[in-house]
Amino acid sequence: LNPTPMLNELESGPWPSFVSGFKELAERTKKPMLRGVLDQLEYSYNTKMGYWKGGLVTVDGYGAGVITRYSMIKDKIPEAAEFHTMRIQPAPGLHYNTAMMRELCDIWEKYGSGIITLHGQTGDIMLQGIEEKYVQQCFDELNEAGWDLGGAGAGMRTAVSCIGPGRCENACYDNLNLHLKALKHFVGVLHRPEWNYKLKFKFSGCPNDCTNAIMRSDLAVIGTWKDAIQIDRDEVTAWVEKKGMDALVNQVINLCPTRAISLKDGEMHIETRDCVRCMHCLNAMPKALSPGKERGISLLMGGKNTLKVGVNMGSLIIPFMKMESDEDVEAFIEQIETIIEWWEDAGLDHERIGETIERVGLKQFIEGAGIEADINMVSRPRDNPYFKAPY
Amino acid sequence: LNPTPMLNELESGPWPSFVSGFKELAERTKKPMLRGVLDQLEYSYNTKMGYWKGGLVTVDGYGAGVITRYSMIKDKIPEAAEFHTMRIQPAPGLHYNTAMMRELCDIWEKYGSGIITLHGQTGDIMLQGIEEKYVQQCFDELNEAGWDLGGAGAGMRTAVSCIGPGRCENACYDNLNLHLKALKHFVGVLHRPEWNYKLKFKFSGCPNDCTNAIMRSDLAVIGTWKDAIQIDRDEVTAWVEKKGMDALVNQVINLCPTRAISLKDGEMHIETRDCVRCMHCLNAMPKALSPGKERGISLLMGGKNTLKVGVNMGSLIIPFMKMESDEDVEAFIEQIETIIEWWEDAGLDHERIGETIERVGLKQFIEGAGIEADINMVSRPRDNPYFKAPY
Amino acid sequence: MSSPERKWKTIESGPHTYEEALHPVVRKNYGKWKYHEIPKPGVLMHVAESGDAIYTVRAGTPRQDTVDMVRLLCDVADKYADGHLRFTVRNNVEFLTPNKENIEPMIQELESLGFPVGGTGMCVSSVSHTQGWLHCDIPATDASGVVKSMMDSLYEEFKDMKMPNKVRLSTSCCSINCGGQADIAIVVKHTRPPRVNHDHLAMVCELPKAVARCPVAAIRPTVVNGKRSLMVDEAKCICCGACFGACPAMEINHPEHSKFAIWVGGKNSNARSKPSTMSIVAHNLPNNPPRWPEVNEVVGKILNAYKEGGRPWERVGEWINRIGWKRFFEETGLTFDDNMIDSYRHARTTFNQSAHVRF
Amino acid sequence: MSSPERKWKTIESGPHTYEEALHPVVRKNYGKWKYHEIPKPGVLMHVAESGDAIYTVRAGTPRQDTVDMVRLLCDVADKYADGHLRFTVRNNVEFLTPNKENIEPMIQELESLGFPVGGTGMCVSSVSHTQGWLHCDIPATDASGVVKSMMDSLYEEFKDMKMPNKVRLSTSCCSINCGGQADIAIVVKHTRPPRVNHDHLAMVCELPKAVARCPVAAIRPTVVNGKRSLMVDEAKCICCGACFGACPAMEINHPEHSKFAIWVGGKNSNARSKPSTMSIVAHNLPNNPPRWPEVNEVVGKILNAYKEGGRPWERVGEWINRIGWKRFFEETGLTFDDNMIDSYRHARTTFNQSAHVRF
Ligand code: SRM
Ligand code: SRM
Ligand code: SRM
Ligand code: SRM
Ligand code: SF4
Ligand code: SF4
Ligand code: SF4
Ligand code: SF4
Ligand code: SF4
Ligand code: SF4
Ligand code: SF4
Ligand code: SF4
Repeated sequence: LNPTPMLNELESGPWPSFVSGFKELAERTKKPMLRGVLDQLEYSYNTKMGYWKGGLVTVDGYGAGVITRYSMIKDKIPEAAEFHTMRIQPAPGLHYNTAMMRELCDIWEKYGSGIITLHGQTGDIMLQGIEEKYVQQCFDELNEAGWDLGGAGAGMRTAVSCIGPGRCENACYDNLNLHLKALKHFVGVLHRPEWNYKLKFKFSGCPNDCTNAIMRSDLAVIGTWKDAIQIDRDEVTAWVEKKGMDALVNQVINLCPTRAISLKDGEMHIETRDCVRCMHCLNAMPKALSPGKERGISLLMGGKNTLKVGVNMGSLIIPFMKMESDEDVEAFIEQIETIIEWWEDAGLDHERIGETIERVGLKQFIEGAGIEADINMVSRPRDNPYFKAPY
Repeated sequence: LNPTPMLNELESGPWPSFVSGFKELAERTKKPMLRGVLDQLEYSYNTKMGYWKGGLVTVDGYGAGVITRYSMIKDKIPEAAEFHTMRIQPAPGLHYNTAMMRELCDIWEKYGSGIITLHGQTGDIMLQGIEEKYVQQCFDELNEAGWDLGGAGAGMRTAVSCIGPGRCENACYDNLNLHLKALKHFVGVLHRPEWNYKLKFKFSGCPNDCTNAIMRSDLAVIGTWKDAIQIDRDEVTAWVEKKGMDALVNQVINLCPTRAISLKDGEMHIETRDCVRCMHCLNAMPKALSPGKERGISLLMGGKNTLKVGVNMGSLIIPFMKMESDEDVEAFIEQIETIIEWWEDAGLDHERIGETIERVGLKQFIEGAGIEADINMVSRPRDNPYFKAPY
Repeated sequence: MSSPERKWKTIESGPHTYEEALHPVVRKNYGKWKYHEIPKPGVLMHVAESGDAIYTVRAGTPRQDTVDMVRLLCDVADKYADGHLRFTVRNNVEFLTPNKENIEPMIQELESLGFPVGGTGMCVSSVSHTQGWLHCDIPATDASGVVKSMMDSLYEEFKDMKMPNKVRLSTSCCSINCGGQADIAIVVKHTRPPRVNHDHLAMVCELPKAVARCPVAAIRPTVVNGKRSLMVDEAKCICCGACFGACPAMEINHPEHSKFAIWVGGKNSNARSKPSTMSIVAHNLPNNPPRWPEVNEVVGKILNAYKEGGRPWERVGEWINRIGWKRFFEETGLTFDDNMIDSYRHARTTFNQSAHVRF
Repeated sequence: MSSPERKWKTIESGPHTYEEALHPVVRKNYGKWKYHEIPKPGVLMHVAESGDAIYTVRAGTPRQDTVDMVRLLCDVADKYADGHLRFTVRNNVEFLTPNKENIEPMIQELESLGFPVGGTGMCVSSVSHTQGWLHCDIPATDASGVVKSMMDSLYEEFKDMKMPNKVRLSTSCCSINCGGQADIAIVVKHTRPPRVNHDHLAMVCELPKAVARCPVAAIRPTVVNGKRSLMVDEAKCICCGACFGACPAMEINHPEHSKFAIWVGGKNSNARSKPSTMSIVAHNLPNNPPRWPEVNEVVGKILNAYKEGGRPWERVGEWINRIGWKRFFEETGLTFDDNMIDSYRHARTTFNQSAHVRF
């Protein structure tokens, strides 16, 4: 290994160091690419500029899933002339058994650098550092082991789910199942992008939104419920006995955003029609309170980050859909198909669906997607008279 | 009088009827114009259309203040062929003595229809119904009696003040005095409009904003204070004794927008640095609480109604200025001059100053007007990185 | 315009001075008030630091007054208020007197003259009033008639103080809305793009001004019968009426297609919540003179629900924010529809960017 | 690209299946969980309706892992977690076990391997991580180095639960912000318009795409040395960097002029307040590898003030909303300046349209 004084600074301190990891891997495997990458990174740290450029590499039949990186300084550092990434879709909920994991590592070490990111922000396992010539073989072996490439480009992207029913008492639908079904359904356009721009799903089991779906997915599928919060009175009493009345008032009642909770004869009372399913009281009293029994999902649309229009949080489009049976799943996928058809027509190149909705109008969008207007879609009715109604 | 069956419907019911008023006046004075106006109004009620068009009438040396109305159906109803309005500036606070008032009525009856609006939304006395040939004479007599025309067109407009120190315990500055001084200062451009568009002042003694300044004036001058709310402890106790602790909690403490009020050992406590001077607690307990002693004004800018950009509420531009001495008044007028100069440069034709600020940018505006940035100007810092700072 | 024999030389005095217009007790205690009470509807008591008290009696007027009416009010002022009177920003008249005994006779006299005493505290006060067919050059309806019809229905609410908080109404005869934001507002809503009257236009229009006035660039120059004129891209036009103010040939008013919309939740005071603009809650109501029963009915529904459900100090908009828009529509019996979803400049900021949902 | 001797026929399977990846106790109680507790930092206990309990031990990773590191984690999983492990959306690794006795030894082993146990409850969890100089084609800084530097400083906060509520951090190596909205975010802020590399552009750029990408129409076609190229209207340009993603010749990255900004108050959960975007509170911080002390210092100031002043359950943005932005700047020692006033599309909606004022 060449000296990397800058990077070495990142080996001190208590947090696990990626630099140490890379170095140890390089020492053991002696892969020149790893040395090259460390050298190029050191060079970036010194010059404060990046030196990768894109290109086009893919596997047979696919149009996306490999992020291509060629070095702009390969004359200086030839070992990392190519440093492509393979995006791999993990299981919903990011669950593994060690057999799967070890197999993945073995294939990856065989063909690639051995650097592995768990996980990319969109949810992919990112296998970072492979040369073009090994991509197909590596993919074939991975695919045979049950793995498939993730998304890139103007198509469906890899999705993320929270752990949901896999461990969480708040899960209002089986998000792992829906994730799997939906992504399998759209697998074609994930591999062969052909839309206006990317489209991301995220599946959160409840409005705590542990996948940050609202902010970073075009289609945020968030569990919710319609009926009253379930209250275990004994556990409420136990909670108050343990934490005190002050805590009940200051940390639960007072923090309900719509003041749906009040004290009636010293008992906590929740006015269901005032509750907006924010989750706070359930979070504060997990043993005593649980979501209602009539569970399902809300669909929020248009989440994305800063580019062009500024950050856009997803907007509530479908307040509620049941998500229990296979038919529910099918109805959901059909609805998404209709939405995408509309977007394919109405959208522009490189326009996220939230941008299209904003440009064209929410009313026009719901008409196009066959969704009924609902007051829950807006925080308030319009404050200007600037519309033409068809009367 | 001709039959007006539609209008007659507006003579029944308990609320005082303008139709009866007009008719009685017409019966007594026999002015044909009144008959004509009733007939034309009846005609409008039948056809559901208006029939006035504008024109240009003014008095010697002025370019505004008379709203000209010619009938579009004068062939049908010749008596109201002309029906101009003279806008007259009342005293700040809309105070009168009966001598002033009677004199005004007498002059008006001599030259005009005798219809008088108290008051127009902008604050004018509107003398409605005069022919062009009497306008100058009528004005001369009114002017001799101490009255002057109000604004119209692209210049300074007539202002409104709440009753302020004339009766109200909440008044934080002498708004009647500032109104008089400011409007006298800008009297030239009120009479001879030459700006991009209209500019309206409104002067409210406190944040209750009884003149609706924030919504309907480009320059909303609203009284406020900097130090702690004055508390008369005995009156607090008396209030609680009379209304009960529930009322204190539910109607005062709980309604403070920033939770600046709490109960400490059963006593009401106001955390001054959390108070945003909303007025609510003072309104609820007028005997016990009063504004602090360090009083002055906030300047909000850009209020206007619906046209083109949609409603725009005024925005806080100058959080605080003292307004006690003549120097304070002068400093204020100077600041307004600077602001107008900026607007004259930066604004477009028919662009209200709030529209200019929005188009050009609040930062650019405050730079131009020599006002320092203050976090109170915004509800939050920007959520996008889209700026170029001069570093 | 000025007649040659003019003798008076104009004094550009601006607003009338106010000193002489103030009641002597006001002058004495100017800026030194301590507190107020509302002893009964229509009556205020303000007490000064000096211990002086001044009583105010407030009464409604039609706003479109006459010299005769004003003289009657002056008579009352002379008799009971030491020759002083004032008007409120909502067109109510006020008489100030230090003499408590004057209150009841004054109330009786005002009422017998037809001026209802009230408009104080938690009442429905007089309506913000505009010009309408009586005087404006661009109205699609009347103002005074709408106001009169509404106040007839709300008479008792004006004279009483049984609302959760003040209720401010306004009305406007075109969507420019000179009447302004209010708790409940009745405003004309155009529903068709303007028809261009090409003959008229040729005579009266400064074309570039009219083009510039359109916020959505829907107006384009064209040539009709060899004359320069304008055309409207009807797909783009948002029926705002801005062009009509610039050019009377952009005829947007229509006896049938100019409708009414009802708006709620406007608030200008800073008390508690920040000031807020109004939201549309009903539209396509007919312009139905002389009594406009359809708009009155909607206003009634809203006021009833608010009176029933509002908590003390909650303005209409604050009540709605607490119970949520969903319940507002349920409790008033009005219907939310997709036209009420904002589509203008800042529409995105009104989207529900959360999973907060009410069922 | 495909080699001719390919034998495997691709199965477009999409996401990997999850059944076999779930711990047996999870499988048994799937969707039937009753409640959870956090017995200590880094440990969760979830109890199912069946009465079964499953314990989770959570540990931090560098995210930019290696096969060796992953194999180590697999060893731990085999030893203590019945051969199962998972990752959180914040790159922490989790081991689930029904055996309470496994917890302490597992913690010890993880810590001794260098993986800090923590990241639960009211802590500072791992940073949302992006690509940076390691892999991305448009970064102005590194990501992994910034994350490592920050987490070194926040190590104790990761392992503890002493914050008012969860604190989510993110970092991004260009202003596109793949890292996302967070309680506190460190994001590159370009400060100069892109320099057009005309030679490069001629070779690589789809010109209309780059032109279309600019949100403020600052890019115009031009001709340079006889070749079609682009030019930037520098007065209009808002340094957003969007064009650079479309065309690598729009060189916006700069070793000195690409700076850092610090953002606060992003929140994605719906708990209590609606989700909210972040606000800028510091900018013009140098891009200073390998340790970025200046950004670390600002983050520290914010966290200290929040830890001190936040009430239970208040996220960073909620804390600020309660105390007000004025006090936020006072208590963190940061300085509000006029660049922080919004000037983008919905700027007006951020103006303080009220007389509510804090002194
Ligand atoms: C790898 C990853 C960051 C990471 O280290 O985790 C990443 C990396 C890039 N992102 Fe991203 N984004 C990644 C998740 C995100 C996310 C978060 C998410 O998906 O949850 C966002 C915010 C949410 C969103 O979709 O807006 C995100 C918003 C963007 C954007 C801005 C899109 C916008 O409309 O605002 C771009 C620019 C673009 O697409 O043109 C972008 C573009 C890119 C590109 C392709 C840069 C470019 O335009 O050439 C980066 C490739 C880097 C590389 O070398 O691999 N990336 N990007 C993430 C994908 C890993 C994965 O597949 O799991
Ligand atoms: C008379 C009056 C209504 C009334 O009956 O009280 C009125 C009447 C007219 N207003 Fe107004 N406005 C009147 C107060 C207002 C107010 C309220 C205020 O000033 O407090 C507003 C809302 C606040 C504001 O300034 O935006 C108002 C907003 C408008 C607008 C919209 C401006 C905008 O930018 O949104 C216009 C249109 C324009 O100026 O082009 C307008 C235009 C008009 C015109 C001149 C119509 C036109 O463009 O030809 C009307 C003349 C009517 C007439 O025949 O006298 N009027 N107008 C009010 C003036 C009386 C007075 O001098 O006291
Ligand atoms: C006389 C008048 C000012 C004037 O110079 O003309 C006035 C006078 C007073 N107002 Fe007002 N307000 C007057 C118009 C307004 C307006 C503007 C309007 O009505 O168009 C507002 C803003 C309305 C809005 O937000 O849209 C207004 C918002 C208030 C408030 C805040 C109410 C709230 O909770 O939002 C108070 C506080 C209160 O009610 O105690 C207030 C309080 C008061 C007090 C109690 C102040 C005082 O201590 O003397 C006065 C007697 C109120 C009463 O009538 O009960 N005044 N007040 C106006 C009477 C109008 C009328 O005839 O009905
Ligand atoms: C494991 C994980 C989901 C996953 O599938 O990976 C998860 C798991 C849980 N989350 Fe979460 N959250 C996870 C990421 C998130 C995220 C997204 C993120 O961190 O980027 C959010 C949204 C953050 C935001 O708003 O920006 C999130 C917002 C919440 C909240 C709401 C917090 C709030 O008050 O705003 C709760 C409620 C609570 O804390 O009791 C919650 C509660 C929980 C509970 C208690 C749910 C349960 O009953 O099991 C889980 C343990 C929490 C803990 O660690 O203390 N989880 N949670 C994620 C762990 C991330 C990590 O390693 O640090
Ligand atoms: S989003 Fe809800 S269901 Fe999913 S892990 Fe978080 S709290 Fe549990
Ligand atoms: S879930 Fe949220 S809105 Fe509903 S009662 Fe609980 S705290 Fe209130
Ligand atoms: S604005 Fe304030 S000072 Fe003026 S009358 Fe209203 S309450 Fe009194
Ligand atoms: S004036 Fe308003 S913000 Fe200040 S303490 Fe009173 S209620 Fe609270
Ligand atoms: S609201 Fe419209 S029609 Fe009515 S007075 Fe104002 S400008 Fe004229
Ligand atoms: S009505 Fe408004 S939108 Fe339509 S053409 Fe006229 S100005 Fe343009
Ligand atoms: S934030 Fe920018 S530089 Fe960093 S990975 Fe995302 S696109 Fe690349
Ligand atoms: S940096 Fe942004 S604003 Fe500047 S030219 Fe490029 S795309 Fe346009």
